[in-house]
Amino acid sequence: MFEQIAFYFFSAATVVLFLITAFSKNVLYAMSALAAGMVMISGFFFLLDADFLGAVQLIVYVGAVMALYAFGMMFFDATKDVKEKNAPSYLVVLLGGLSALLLVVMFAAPILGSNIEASYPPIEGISNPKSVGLVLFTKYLIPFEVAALMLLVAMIAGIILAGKKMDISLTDIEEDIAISEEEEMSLDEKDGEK
Amino acid sequence: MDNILSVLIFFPAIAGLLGFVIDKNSIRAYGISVTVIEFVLSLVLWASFDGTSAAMQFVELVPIVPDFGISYYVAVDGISLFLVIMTTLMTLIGIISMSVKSEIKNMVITLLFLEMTMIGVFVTLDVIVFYLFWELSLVPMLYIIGAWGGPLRVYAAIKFFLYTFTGSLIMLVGILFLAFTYHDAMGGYDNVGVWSFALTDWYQLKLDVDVQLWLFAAFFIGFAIKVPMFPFHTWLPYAHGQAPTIGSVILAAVLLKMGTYGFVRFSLPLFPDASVMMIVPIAVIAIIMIIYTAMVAYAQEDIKQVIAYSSVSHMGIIMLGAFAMNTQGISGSIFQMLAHGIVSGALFMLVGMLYDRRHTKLMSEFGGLALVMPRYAMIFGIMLMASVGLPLTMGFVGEFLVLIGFYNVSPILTILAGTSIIVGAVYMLSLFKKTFFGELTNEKNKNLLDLDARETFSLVPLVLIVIWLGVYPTPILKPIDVSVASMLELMEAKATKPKTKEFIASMRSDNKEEN
Amino acid sequence: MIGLNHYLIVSGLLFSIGLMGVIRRKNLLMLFFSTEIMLNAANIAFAAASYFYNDLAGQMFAFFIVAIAASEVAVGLGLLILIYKKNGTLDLDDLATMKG
Amino acid sequence: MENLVYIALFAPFVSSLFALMFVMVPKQTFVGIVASMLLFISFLASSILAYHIVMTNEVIYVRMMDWIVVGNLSIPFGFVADHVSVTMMVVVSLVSTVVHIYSIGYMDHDRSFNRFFSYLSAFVFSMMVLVMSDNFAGLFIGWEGVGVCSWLLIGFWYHKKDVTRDINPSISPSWAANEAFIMNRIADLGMLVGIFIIFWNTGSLQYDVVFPKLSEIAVISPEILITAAIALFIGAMGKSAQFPLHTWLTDAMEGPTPVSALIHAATMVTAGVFLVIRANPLFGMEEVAGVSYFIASLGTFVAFFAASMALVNRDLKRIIAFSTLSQLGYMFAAAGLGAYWIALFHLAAHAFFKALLFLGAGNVMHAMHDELDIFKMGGLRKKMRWTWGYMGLASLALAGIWPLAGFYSKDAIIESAFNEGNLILWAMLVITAGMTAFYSFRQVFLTFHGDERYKEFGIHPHEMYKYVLIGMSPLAILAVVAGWGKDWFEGFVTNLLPAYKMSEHTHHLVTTLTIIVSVFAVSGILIAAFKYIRGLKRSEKMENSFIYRLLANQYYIPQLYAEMISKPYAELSNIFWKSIDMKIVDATVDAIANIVYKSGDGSRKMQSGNLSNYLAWMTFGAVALLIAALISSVLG
Amino acid sequence: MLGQISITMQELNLQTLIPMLIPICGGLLILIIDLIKENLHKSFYVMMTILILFVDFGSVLSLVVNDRGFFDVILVDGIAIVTQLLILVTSMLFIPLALTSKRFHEFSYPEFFALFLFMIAGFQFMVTSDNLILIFVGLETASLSLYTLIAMHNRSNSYEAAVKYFTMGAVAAGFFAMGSALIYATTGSVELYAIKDVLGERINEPGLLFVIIGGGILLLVSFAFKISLFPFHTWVPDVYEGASAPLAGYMSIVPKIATFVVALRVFGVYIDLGIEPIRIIIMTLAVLTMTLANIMALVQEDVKRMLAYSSISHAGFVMAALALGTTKGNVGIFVYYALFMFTNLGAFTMLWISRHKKRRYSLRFDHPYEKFAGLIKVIPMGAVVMALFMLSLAGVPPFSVFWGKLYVMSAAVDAGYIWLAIVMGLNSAVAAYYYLKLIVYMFLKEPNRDMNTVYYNISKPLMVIIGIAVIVTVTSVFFFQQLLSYVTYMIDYSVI
Repeated sequence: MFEQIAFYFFSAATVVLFLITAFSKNVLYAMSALAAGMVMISGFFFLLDADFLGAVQLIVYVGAVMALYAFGMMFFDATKDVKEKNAPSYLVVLLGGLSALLLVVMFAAPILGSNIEASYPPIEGISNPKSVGLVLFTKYLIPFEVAALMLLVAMIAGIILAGKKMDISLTDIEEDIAISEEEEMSLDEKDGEK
Repeated sequence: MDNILSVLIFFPAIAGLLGFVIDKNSIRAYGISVTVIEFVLSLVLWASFDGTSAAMQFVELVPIVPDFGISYYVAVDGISLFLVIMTTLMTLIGIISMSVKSEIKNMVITLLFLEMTMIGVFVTLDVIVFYLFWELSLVPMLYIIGAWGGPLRVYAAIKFFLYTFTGSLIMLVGILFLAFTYHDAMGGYDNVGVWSFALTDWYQLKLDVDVQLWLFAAFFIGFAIKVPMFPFHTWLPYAHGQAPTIGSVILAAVLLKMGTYGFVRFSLPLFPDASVMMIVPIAVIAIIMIIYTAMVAYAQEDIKQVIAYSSVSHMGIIMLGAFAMNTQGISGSIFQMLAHGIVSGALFMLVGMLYDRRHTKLMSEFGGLALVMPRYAMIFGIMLMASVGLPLTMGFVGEFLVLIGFYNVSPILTILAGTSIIVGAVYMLSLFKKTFFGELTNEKNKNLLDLDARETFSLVPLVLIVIWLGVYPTPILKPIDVSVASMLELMEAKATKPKTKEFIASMRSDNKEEN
Repeated sequence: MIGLNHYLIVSGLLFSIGLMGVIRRKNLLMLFFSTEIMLNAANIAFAAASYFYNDLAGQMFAFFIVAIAASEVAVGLGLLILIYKKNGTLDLDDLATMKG
Repeated sequence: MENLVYIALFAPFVSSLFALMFVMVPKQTFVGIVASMLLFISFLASSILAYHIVMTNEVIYVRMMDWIVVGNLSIPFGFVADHVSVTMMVVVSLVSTVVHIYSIGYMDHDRSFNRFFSYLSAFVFSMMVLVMSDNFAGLFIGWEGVGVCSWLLIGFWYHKKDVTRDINPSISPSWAANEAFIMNRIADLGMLVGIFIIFWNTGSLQYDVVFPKLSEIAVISPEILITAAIALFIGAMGKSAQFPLHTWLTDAMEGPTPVSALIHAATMVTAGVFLVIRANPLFGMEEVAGVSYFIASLGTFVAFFAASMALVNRDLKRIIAFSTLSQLGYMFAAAGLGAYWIALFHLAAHAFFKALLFLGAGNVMHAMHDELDIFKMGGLRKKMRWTWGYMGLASLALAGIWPLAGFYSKDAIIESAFNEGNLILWAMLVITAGMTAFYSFRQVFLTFHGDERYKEFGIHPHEMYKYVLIGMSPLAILAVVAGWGKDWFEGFVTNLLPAYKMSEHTHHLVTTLTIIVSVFAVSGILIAAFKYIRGLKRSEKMENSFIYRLLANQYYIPQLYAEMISKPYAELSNIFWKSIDMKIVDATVDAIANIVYKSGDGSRKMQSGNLSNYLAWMTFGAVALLIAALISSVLG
Repeated sequence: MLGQISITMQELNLQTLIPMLIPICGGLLILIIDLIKENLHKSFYVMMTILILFVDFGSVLSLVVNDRGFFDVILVDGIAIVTQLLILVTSMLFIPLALTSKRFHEFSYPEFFALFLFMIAGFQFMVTSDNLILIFVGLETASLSLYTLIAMHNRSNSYEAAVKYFTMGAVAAGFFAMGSALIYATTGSVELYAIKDVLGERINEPGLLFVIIGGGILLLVSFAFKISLFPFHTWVPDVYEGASAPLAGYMSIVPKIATFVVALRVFGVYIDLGIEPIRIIIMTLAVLTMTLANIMALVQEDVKRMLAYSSISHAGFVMAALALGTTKGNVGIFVYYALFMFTNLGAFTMLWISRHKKRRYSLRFDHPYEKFAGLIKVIPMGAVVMALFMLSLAGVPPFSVFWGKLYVMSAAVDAGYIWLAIVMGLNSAVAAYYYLKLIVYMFLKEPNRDMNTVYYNISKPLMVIIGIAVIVTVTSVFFFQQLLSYVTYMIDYSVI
């Protein structure tokens, strides 16, 4: 019973909040709704016995991602209403509605397999974070490390892209002064040939 | 000696590469020397060719992609031998007579590459390598038309390239399907069976009639555009109209022959049933080509366009002969390929020489040229007579054999096709009259120079050949005859429908009567 | 009883909402919000399936999706800053110099 | 003997090549002399051969080499000297020699003197090939060869420009040359078809193989023979200018007069008759009697038809051309009736007197500075006695006056028509004989007698060179005596050709018939004399009458051809080019290319540059794919 | 309670990881060197990168075929090896292009080379796994690096390009996640070999077909985006235009071939199970892609955009081979790309050589056709080389792409899809037009400038790269057999 109430509550809340995110004119509202929606989603995770995932969701999204977005927003001075020439609404409704319809039709199918053996069942009597850790650091160690690499890449990317060095573009400036020695020599050679 | 064909193919290409380092002023001499050597080599080939044997000779077989059955497989028989010689000859003559002034180095090198591809097409028995040369020949031609052509040259060049390219891609699908069929027939599916693109292997393949018809259609599109057959011919007037003289000469003399050669080499022996079933449609198209394009030629105002359309008309005769299914017709068709190659080549050269002098090709600009350019007029006249098929010129032998061959298939169609000798005379004589006869009215023509030594030197050999082979075609007809007879035998053996067998046999039995 | 389908349908709806946002938004920042929604929708599906199959692989996937989302935000924001510095706006309509 | 065959054949060829060497240089009289001598050598060789055959009755076969050998088709360069061909050889080489000699004088002032001899000798060579070949293909070589030489020679004065038909009915030499060539080609197609039929049914083209096999084929399928005969005769119609392919012959008079004499009177135009005679085993068969009858009828018709046009013509050469046409009709009538030897006899006799007539006309032209209108002549007898004599003699021969050549040969034809019991043909031929006499002498009288009308045009006529006149004498002699050897000739050629004997009935009436014909002929001459001997009296009324104008305009046939064939052909060609080739065939190709290109222009709009659009496309794609998945999963 | 987990090193088979570890370590090494000593010349980093890639190449070659490692996450089958080799060769050809005579922004960062190596590692992970998680993470690693590399070119076009690519990539990632979720929900597994087994059992359950196909479709959307199939291709021309020319050439090969491998693994499952709709849908997309991209390429005014469309079209070509589901088709994919790689990279390098800092011939484009007018008269060799590339791309024999086309078309014919082969043929014919257009400009138009404007950006390394590309393009006929037999051998040893 509790499960049902919680499910419907979280469903309604996420749908409404994300609708606000998608349709609000105010960036602040949109972002707040997004953050709130993320929290609600973590509710699903707790409901589904994925405690670790729920915690990660809260930390990463509400903590990190939202903080990043908030920074960005301040940078872009986007607290006021955004004037958007939004895409025509019929298109949105048509494509969005159709996709919703199709996905719902698809998901309404008897998807749950009856005799599917779990390849990595949680071990009885062990808390969720622990069993997650167990799988994560054995089977999924490689993806985990790759994810670390990915984050490193993202970090480097963020640093480079937002860095000062990007302000002056070496691509765009002509560089008659800045010819390297080697090239100077090759130029001399050419002159000599002439 | 065994590798003479490879030498023939690659000698011009290597010479072309080396040509890049040769000085601009020496390049023509270089080009002439190379083509002379090439021509002599082709004569050596002829000399060592056994004309009494129908077998493929000078065979070279080097697998290139054994997993996929592609190999470098070259050989000549009576059908291809003379096309090779004609190619080397016309390239040589073309280079001698060439009047291009700008970028002559590029021109010579391009021509040498073109020569390689043309010879490659005629001597290759591996279908993929054949296709390779076939497509590759478009590129130098594209450049020749596009770089040295008239005002519409780019349009003409692209039209030429795209049109033929499209057709041959459809042919490629046919080739692949045929290879697949062979693979299937040779043992099962997927990596079990043997792949082969060797024509001689394919000759052994018996195909269902339906399959034959489809494949025939695929090959037909590729070849028909090249020939060019009505209604795929409209690229030709543009290409000829815009191309420089040397381009037109090679195009008319050799490139068009690739299409008809393809029909004889591929369509007939590979798809005997389909070929026999298609005799009437093809003949009807051929007759349309003969009459319709002859009439279109008559309506032209530009000398070169007349000859361009006349090419289409003559190709109609060649097509008709190829589908006569007897030695007379097919041998005649091959002989006519040679004849048309030399005659139309010479005619294009002649027009080019006029164009060099006056920078116009419009008939209305001329008239009475025979007065100021008698030698020119005489050679033009001889070539014209060869073109309209006067006995004792090369043109007659082919045309006569084609018609006599096809008569056994259908008298009515032959009579219709025979109007070629009338309509051909109409446009050619009218061209001759408008250009050479009448009063010399145009002031600009009064001081035209007659042929100079170089021009004469390039034309006289052609005149001699036209007459020599008109009087004594046996040295050429004999090997052709032998090869064609064996090809017909193969077709009869291969045909799946009894009706086809009967038909080919009936065509052939007429031949046997006296032999 | 709430079954897998319930969760999946919610997930599907959220995904569609994200998709609508993606189509609709012209402001890049807000567009990025919508892509986050789409990723999160998938997370719900993974978590639900994981729960009903009693299998941890789904949670793993969701976990990695979270990581991916976070990385994307970092790179995305970097790009936004570049654009903003250059154009002074985040409107997509002003970001259409290359076309045709 | 074989060498003689080669000499007879190749002497003209050598002559042609010899003259060709000098084609680029100004006139060299010795070219003409050498050519004439070579021709004379050919004549001598022919004569010796003829003598040999007369003496030994032995046919000489010569096989020089193979020409075309493909499959079972084997065509050699083979030549035969038999009774028929040797007759032709003698006639051809003799007339040629005379014409060559004549041309030295006639072409005296022409700057293309050397070229002329080259062409003329080439013609003789072709003609020799034609008559000497031992197979149909060889005959066709000659057949086309003479066609080309005729084209070259008609158009010899190619530099004259085109004028309208009112000024010159032939428009221009080059026009006339093309007309002749093309018309001949139409007929040649028929000839080719005939050759094809013969080949595929007998397996050979050699006369001596083909003819014996004909009877076998007749058993199986007579239609084949009929078709072959028709096809061959179509070929003959072209060369011999039979209706409806006759218009080129009169236009061919644009060529130099020696050409008209040699080609368009004595030799080439008779090739058609020769073909029918050669192929007599075919034409003489029971099964193809219908065709032969048609030939006879057509011949008779043409004889009359051409004669009628000659009645009113004012052009010296055209009158003779029409008369040639008419006489060819006679020959065909004879051949069609089965009297092949008579046809051949008339052919030979006609060659002599007609060539003489033309050469005489050439003298007149030479004297009159190329003026041809007989209305502008008159009284030339005083200035040109020799020519008058020659032409008068030839005209008498033509008119069939005893004892000249024409009397014997023509009379025999008319008799054979009677003999076949076909009185209509007979009557027409008799009437035509009268008409022939009339127009021949109308011409003679208008040219040589009466008032000297030329004076008002400021022309000072003079007689031809002596050597030319002497050179013409053999023809004159033959025009007189050729008929006397009729019986001997019959005996000679019927060794090869089927004998034609008159029935008893005809035999009885032969004297009567001869008298009837002669009466017609003489009265024709008398009427002409009555009307014209004192001078030209023109009658406006008559000249404006419908019949006169119809005849003067050649029954409007050239105009008809121009309107019904040439113009529509040209217009149709233009339509084919501009409307079909350019606007339909080519435009379709370009349209396909354009559609592809345009659709590229259209579809690049999806590439708006706006990311929002791209995302919409992406969503659209996803939705569309999902719909496709839904549909396919419902279906499948 | 949890017992001891004992895992032997043998079991882990760490060898399989080495090819990925090498570029990662190399990237880190570069970062460290940068920390220690700044302002090293880019040539140093270029050579370092090449060396690292070379070592990597060797390590890939020493892999055992059909090996699994690390809890079966890593899958080293023939496909993985072939693809890694292709990726590494392309990368080695790409990286010297940084040594231009003019300075460009991205190459001034040592991080550029680090990111580049990380990207390669990401791609390698993508192709050496049949675990959807690792595929996804590898894909994102590579993609994020790539976005950055594009943006680092540092001009407004490249930002625009990066943003477009990034945004659409993010949406595509959403589709990938959702598709994987769907498949996971259906099968309870994220590993393809297991997925295949379960799907095989469940395929006939009522009402489930749409879900199974639908999951595939959602994945297809994300692959289609990467491979640039219609209508998910829209980013390609813009991104290629915005990116530097060599990177555009690189993008037309490496990300695509990596994604092809993933698609091959995923749809191999579907096609093996006989789910025909997926095959039809892929084929339709492939046909639409090659056709529409072709006709859009016809009307381009810029050579680079034209090449972008052309590479879309080529991708459609290869996708069609994938849909065939036969060994020959699969071999065709790799053979095609192996041959296409050199030519296409060569063509883009030619653009790179002629790249100016300022647009001289058009306000809008860097490489308008006019720029190449009359090249034959200015630099004949340059024109001939470019023409060779164009002819090769057009499929004119005997140049490299022809053999790929031939093989793919043959595969289509063998599989009974003759119509497909004809469509391919016709498309090649249409494509010939726009390749010819450039040839026409180079050879048949009058030149309008001096030599420097074309050889602006040349350097010896670039010429070497061009030389290699030309040699491979021209001599492909001689090694086609080796390539074919190697690839066939490898594919035969693969799972699908």
